[in-house]
Amino acid sequence: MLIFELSRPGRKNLAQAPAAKPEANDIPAHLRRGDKPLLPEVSEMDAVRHYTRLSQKNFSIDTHFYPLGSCTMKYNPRGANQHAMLPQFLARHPLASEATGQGVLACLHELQEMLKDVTGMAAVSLTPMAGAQGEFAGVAMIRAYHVSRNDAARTEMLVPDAAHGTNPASAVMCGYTVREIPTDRDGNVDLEALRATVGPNTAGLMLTNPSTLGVFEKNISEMQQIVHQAGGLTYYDGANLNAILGRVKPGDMGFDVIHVNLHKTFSTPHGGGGPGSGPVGVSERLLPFLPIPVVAFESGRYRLVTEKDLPQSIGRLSGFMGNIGVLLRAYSYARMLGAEGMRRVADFATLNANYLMAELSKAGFDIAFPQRRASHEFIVTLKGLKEQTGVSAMDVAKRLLDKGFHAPTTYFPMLVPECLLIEPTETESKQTLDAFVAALKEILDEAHANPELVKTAPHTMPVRRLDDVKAARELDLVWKA
Amino acid sequence: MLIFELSRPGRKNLAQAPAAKPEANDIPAHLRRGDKPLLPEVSEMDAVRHYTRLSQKNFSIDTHFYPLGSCTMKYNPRGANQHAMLPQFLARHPLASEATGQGVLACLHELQEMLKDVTGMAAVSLTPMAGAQGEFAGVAMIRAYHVSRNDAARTEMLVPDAAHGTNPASAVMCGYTVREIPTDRDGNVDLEALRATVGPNTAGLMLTNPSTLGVFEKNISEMQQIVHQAGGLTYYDGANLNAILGRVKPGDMGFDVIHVNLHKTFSTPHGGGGPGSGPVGVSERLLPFLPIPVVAFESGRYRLVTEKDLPQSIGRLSGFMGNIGVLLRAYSYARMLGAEGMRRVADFATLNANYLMAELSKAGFDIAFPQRRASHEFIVTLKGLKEQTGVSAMDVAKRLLDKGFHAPTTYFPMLVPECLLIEPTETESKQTLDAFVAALKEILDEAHANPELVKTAPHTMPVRRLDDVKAARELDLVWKA
Amino acid sequence: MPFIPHTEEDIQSMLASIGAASIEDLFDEIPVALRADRLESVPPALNEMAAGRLMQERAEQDGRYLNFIGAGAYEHHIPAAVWQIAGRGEFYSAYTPYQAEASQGTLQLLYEFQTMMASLTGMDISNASLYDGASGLAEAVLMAVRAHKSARRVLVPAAVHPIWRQVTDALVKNQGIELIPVPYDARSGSTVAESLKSFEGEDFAALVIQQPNFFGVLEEVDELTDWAHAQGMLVIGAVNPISLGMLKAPGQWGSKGADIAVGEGQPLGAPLSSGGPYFGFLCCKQALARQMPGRIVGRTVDMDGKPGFCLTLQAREQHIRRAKATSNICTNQGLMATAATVHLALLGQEGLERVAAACHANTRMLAEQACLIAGVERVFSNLFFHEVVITFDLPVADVLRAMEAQGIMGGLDLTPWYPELGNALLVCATETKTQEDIRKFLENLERIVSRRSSGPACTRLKPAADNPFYQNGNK
Amino acid sequence: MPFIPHTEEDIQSMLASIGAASIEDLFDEIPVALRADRLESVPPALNEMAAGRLMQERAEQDGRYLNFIGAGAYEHHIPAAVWQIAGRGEFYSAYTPYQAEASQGTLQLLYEFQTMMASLTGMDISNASLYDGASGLAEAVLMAVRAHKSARRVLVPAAVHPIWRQVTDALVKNQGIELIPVPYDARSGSTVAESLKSFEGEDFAALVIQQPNFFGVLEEVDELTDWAHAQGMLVIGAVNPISLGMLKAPGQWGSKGADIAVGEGQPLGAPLSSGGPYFGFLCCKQALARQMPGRIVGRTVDMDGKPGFCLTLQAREQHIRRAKATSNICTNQGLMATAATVHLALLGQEGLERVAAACHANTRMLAEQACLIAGVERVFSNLFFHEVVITFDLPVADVLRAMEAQGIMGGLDLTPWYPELGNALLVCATETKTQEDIRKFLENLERIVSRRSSGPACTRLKPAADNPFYQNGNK
Repeated sequence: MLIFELSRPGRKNLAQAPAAKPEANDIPAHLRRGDKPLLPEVSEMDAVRHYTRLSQKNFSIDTHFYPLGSCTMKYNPRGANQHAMLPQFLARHPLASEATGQGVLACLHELQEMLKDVTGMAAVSLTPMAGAQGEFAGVAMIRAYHVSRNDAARTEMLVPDAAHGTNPASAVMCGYTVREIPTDRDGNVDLEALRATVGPNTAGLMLTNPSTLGVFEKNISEMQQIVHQAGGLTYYDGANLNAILGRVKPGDMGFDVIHVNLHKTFSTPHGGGGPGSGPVGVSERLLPFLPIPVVAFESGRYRLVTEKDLPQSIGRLSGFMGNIGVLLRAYSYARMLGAEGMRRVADFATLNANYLMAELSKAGFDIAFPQRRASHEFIVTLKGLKEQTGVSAMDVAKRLLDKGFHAPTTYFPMLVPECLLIEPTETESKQTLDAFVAALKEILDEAHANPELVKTAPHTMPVRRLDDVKAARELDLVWKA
Repeated sequence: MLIFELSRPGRKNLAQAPAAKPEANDIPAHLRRGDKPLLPEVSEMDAVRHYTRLSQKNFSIDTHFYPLGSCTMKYNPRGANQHAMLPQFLARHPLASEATGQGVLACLHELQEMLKDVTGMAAVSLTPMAGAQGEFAGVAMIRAYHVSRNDAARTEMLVPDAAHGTNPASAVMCGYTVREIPTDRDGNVDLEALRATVGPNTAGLMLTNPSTLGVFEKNISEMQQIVHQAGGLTYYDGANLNAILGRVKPGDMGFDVIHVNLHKTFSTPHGGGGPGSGPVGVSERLLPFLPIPVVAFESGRYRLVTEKDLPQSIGRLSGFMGNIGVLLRAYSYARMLGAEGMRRVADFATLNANYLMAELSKAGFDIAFPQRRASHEFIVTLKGLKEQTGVSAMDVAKRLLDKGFHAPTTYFPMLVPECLLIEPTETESKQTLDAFVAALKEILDEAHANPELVKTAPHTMPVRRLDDVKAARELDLVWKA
Repeated sequence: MPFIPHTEEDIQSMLASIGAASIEDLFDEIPVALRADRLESVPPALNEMAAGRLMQERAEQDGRYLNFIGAGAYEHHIPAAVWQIAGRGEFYSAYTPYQAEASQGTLQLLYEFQTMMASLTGMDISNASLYDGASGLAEAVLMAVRAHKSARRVLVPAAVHPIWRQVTDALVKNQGIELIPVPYDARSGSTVAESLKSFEGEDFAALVIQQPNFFGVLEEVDELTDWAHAQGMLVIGAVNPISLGMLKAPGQWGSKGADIAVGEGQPLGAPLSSGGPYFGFLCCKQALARQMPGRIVGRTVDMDGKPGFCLTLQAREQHIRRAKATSNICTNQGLMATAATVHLALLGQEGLERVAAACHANTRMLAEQACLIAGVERVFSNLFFHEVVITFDLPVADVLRAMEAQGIMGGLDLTPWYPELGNALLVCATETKTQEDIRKFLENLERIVSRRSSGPACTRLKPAADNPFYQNGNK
Repeated sequence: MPFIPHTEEDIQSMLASIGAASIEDLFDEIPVALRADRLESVPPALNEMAAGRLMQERAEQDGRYLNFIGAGAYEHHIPAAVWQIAGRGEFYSAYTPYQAEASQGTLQLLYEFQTMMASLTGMDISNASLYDGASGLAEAVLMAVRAHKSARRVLVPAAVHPIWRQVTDALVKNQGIELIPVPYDARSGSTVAESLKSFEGEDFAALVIQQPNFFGVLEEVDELTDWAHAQGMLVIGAVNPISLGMLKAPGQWGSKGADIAVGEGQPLGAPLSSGGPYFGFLCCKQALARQMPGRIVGRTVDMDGKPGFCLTLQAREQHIRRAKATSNICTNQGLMATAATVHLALLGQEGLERVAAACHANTRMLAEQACLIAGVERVFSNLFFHEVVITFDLPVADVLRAMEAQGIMGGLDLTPWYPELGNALLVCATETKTQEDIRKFLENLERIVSRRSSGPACTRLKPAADNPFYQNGNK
């Protein structure tokens, strides 16, 4: 039932409304609203009951193992949530004076410093509101750099074919033409192809590492050298930073710019699809182009660096300073981890992924790159199963829901047919991983014994499999009474 | 799965532990713990996941219509919860100076004043921690009153047979012998029987009004006069105050003492069985015996009235001052209702009960007292259904769970066979009541068409019907590895 | 180990299964030269208690002020239920609802969100939220340029929020899109038809209309919309959702209505929180559906024909369409949209109307009373809604500093943004302000202005004793 | 109407169904003379926003202090997850789990609670909580009297929490039960065997032993327990659950163990909150199961043999047994028990041990350092745990007032409760106190004592510069 179906004309929830409705007799009729908006007229209890019950229809980290590859669905500490929601933090207006924001700015500045350290970069701006905006900022800085040197010929951005879709999309947002670089058999970027593509038109290379294939790029140093030698800059997509946190610093590899997804590696909540946060770190040469504002610490005071200080900045990306509440959660999480805890993140994310890969391999699943170490994630391909039984990766994913597990990422990266990209994260226990292997094994057996059961899964969710073709063809995006 | 089954030796959740375990070398071995307590060794995430999932196995007001008679399961405003959990309120030590508690004491004092008004009594003490403790306090004051007058012969407490079980139990806790008074056909206390029982041994009468039969005692004034004339005092059980809030003041009827269940009428959360709060109000003659502490307002300051001020007090009932957090929620709720809102509580609780009674009667259910108005609740008897189909009140209750409704109170009051005591409360909408009637009607049809279906209900809960005889016979109260 | 459940025994048996001797071995594909030594700027771990104490101290350092700043972020009452629900683990810790069957909670809620936002703005459809209002305007501009096909220039009045204009420029300029400013009328503060005349006949993709504009001034939206449509441009309406409880919805502007409505969703349940997270909303006419960026939820049916919800039109999105996507946007602001949906459900029609009316009445009262202070005047003559610009004969920064010392955030100093206005202060009193709060603001303003003004000694035109405003109790 | 959903149309159609002309008619069975006019002390309604602002102002008025008071209620770190979970509607707004099948969440949780509490106290079984520790002691006394059958007197040392003794007396005296005090040893502060000698041979139902006692002093629990058992009494152990991370559990006291363990559960997840809600716990040996008051959850099976949980032994309870019930108790403190269960699951064995050790170390450090201040001494010679009594040559109330002015709640003044101790202050530093906090306490104490002391001018025996405590960083 929709909230609108609970609504009744004339029902009022007056505990949530101002006591009176003063006349606005100064505003002429032609500027005033004529109709009533379709907002539900329900009691407070009915709203609370409706949304509480809706919430129970979700899988989430707090209720289920959620091994969605490339998403780093680790535990979001409740303490970080509480700390970021302290009343004074919530009440502060973004345009209030800096003098009254020294507490929050201190947190942000320290977060900048910590991110500089883990990324190995010279400076960090926290302002991008999500990974994709971080990518945009990174590419825009690359562009601004070339423009500042009057190097107008560089119109191409190189992007490996295994990259997240955001990479080429962000490059296009910055006015670049995208050149795809293929992947070799071992799951690395094809170095020869890269050499063949790079040239005087190359603005830069966007590289995800560990790659979306779940492996560490073996030739990463060579790659960035090839691009740098051609006059391009190198972009490090830090979406998979969880795999190497504290163990490898992208700045040490010579990259010019990186973005970090705080909602992945720094465990801020995904919230059903956001808010995220995608700070960018840069090498010295890109520093003048950082998006603003940035927090500076001078003479014992924190202040915001703006266009006055950074006249070459690519500018502002948000109304104020990005998703501060997310940054505060990441800060709290970073402080609770500490330096040792950060290294352990990479250690145990990697241990869990490699263990799960080993166990699934033993259980009869085909690993896409069995000759490689898993990073924090790895790929299973169900091509063989599909051929034998007709059961697809999507079917297996849906059947997992019945077994009480969220599905891994399906059909991404597109390079591997019938694939499941599995990322367990460091916060899951061996027991949970073992239970997950057992469930997948059961499904494997079901696929052979009773493929229909798997193909028609899920069977225990609030709805059965949904018709998404119909959804796209016969668009129904808003409810009509 | 139990939390202990998730536990593994050596697993630590160090974000929640002090950084070190200092040696306590001053404490000798014979006073120290030798064994390890059986506490789970789980990660923070596993604990959060376990208890989040457990929570989803509960029905609650926030998820379901919960018409449990005599329990007043109305909406617990989330605002009241937030207000009571303001950090300063939570952080204050109960033995901190009164000077640093003027804010909280102001709330409590105003709550006392509001309760005096709605009960019509001369003074109120907020200290009892639940309804039963309020009853104890009331009866103890009656006893202290007689003792103070050297009236030692009064050893009997009169309690109608329809009373809550707490009434006789509380009387016994105060050293009284209980004399039961029967109920007449109309659901009123039998006045003749009362006259016949009352006498020089009578310490008092404990009366619930509206009674547990869901009706207003017609002869309430006469009853208290009869008892008063015999030298006894009269106790008003305010558990059902929701039915008359702002419409009738027990003090106006001449009662000497009343307790109020804030977790019912003032909508503080039931919390799966508490905490409650059971303030007592008294007439002038019982004032010297009030349980302490009480909040006084003198010369612009709030202070706690203690044994020094009230040397005849029945004493302290809790370690400090009762369930302050519950009192703050009740205070916030009372302020959000205001005087008009309080009257509306009684109006709409009564409207809902009478409407539901009328609709169920039309749907073919037997109403226990069809000739009477319902108060805020009423009784359906399924004696006829049981005789015709073998389906009992318990079966119908369990089947309601399958239909998405919590069951009404069953088999209470014991005077009515196969009864359901139904209390919808004022916060439910007509739509919800209509859906509930439809569900009960469906069950009625099922009882005739397929009685087995109803007798073996529930079918959709996390467990099927539980064996409570086995539970009591083969006690399993703690888990053993 | 905080947040890591592994026991020593687990580690050993896991390594054995992998066939590795140590965790270190698992990193053996990483070139040795690249391995990092240590983290130098990351302090040792704090437990939750110590981290909490630290954050508490930071928060207390910042304190709480009586706030009269608006300028794109507004202090409103947020019902307690909003975050008690949005903070539930099932909403808070879920991902984007890729597995629709296991995400019906979030999906249905977002469908309800889309319905509410489309209806509020008077448009046909809505997406499931963007990052914020400023970047949302950029997405609207990109969308208009895609839809318009020929033009790559967009008219943006100077009275549109200056930061929004900066953000939009930063996000669209790399695609060769130009924002052309339209001056505001110095007397009225609005964007008048005469200023637009000079653009007639040129090729523009769209006209942006912010209502009320950054100054709180009401634009003649019907006239502007019809003008733009007559010129073959699309109309992008940038609106404050609270204002839509009282003001005409963009879908009703002019004879055809705006084509795209965009705005900052913060006033619907998001705390001020120093600037985020907020969310942007974006609604449009049906014809533009496939040009919309961001997540969109659709209603469909399952195998049994039972209604259900799923993400739809994913073919527009970057994870499918890569370089050809409508936007690079991936993450939306799901949790904020969740809060907004619960917020709007709790307010309802009546609640929203009353909030809008109360905000306006408060700001109006503040403006009227402030103008009774000698030396204080309104800057613009036009009608305003919910926010107003006042001026006085003193540097605004000095006035604000003096107010701050009294616990008041007095408004936004417009000097850096609109130096031509002189000492201009943008001020706003939402429904959260009591009469007592407004009185406190006014008393401080009067005290400060009278003490420092270089003009004649301040005399309140209506002295407090005669002014009924000063006699009413707290409302 | 706040919290009432009825529309005018609903009301009319409902009245029509009932056959009443108005809501007023539904009250026609109430004698007219009894109907109330109006509520005079209830002010008009505030909306949530206004009520919230009012409560916020009240809370801020009370402020926050650095707290060193214990005395039965202790400030501990409560993990954020505890109340984020306990505050979930499914726990928060559920009733007592009468319909077991629809309440497995609460029931299983309470079964886990019982298991944890029984194990912590070393007893066989536990109930599902009582109101608080003080009233819990009364229930334990009643239980012991029921179990003992002949005696109606109970020995209660004077070193047991004085308020607990008052509460117990108030709750049991009407049943003719007498509490007989046992003096404490003035030097050691403990209840010594010699004091008990005089009671030998008399008929007592039980001996209450609080460990540590109200002064923080450790009792010789083995000796006391064996003595009581030898006299045919039951032993009631009153314990602080945090202490059981380090101290011997009542079930292990002496050769047979205590018979009943009772205590204040507040340290397990309940905020101080001016005194409540807290919860009492009550555990006992198996043999006393049917004498236990309060709710008890048992594990059983359903129709299919699947394990499940339900309330059990309800035949003891008032709603079945009425006048013959073991207690009138009905409501327990379910939500607080919920919080405690989550709290203990998050702490685990290791966490609880560390908290106990840290509390003790902090209080020990405070006591040792305080005694280096001239004029400050410990009152008792015996070992203490987690709380300590100190004395000085100044009225305690004056010292506390001076500390309060510096933002410190310095401890509990024992003068009203134990005047024989002179200027005695009961003080406690839990794991929440940093070295910096303790230093702040000590510096203030030194300043106050040295300024006001009538003795010789205060000289710190070890001046700050030489004292390593003053050189360590914040721990």
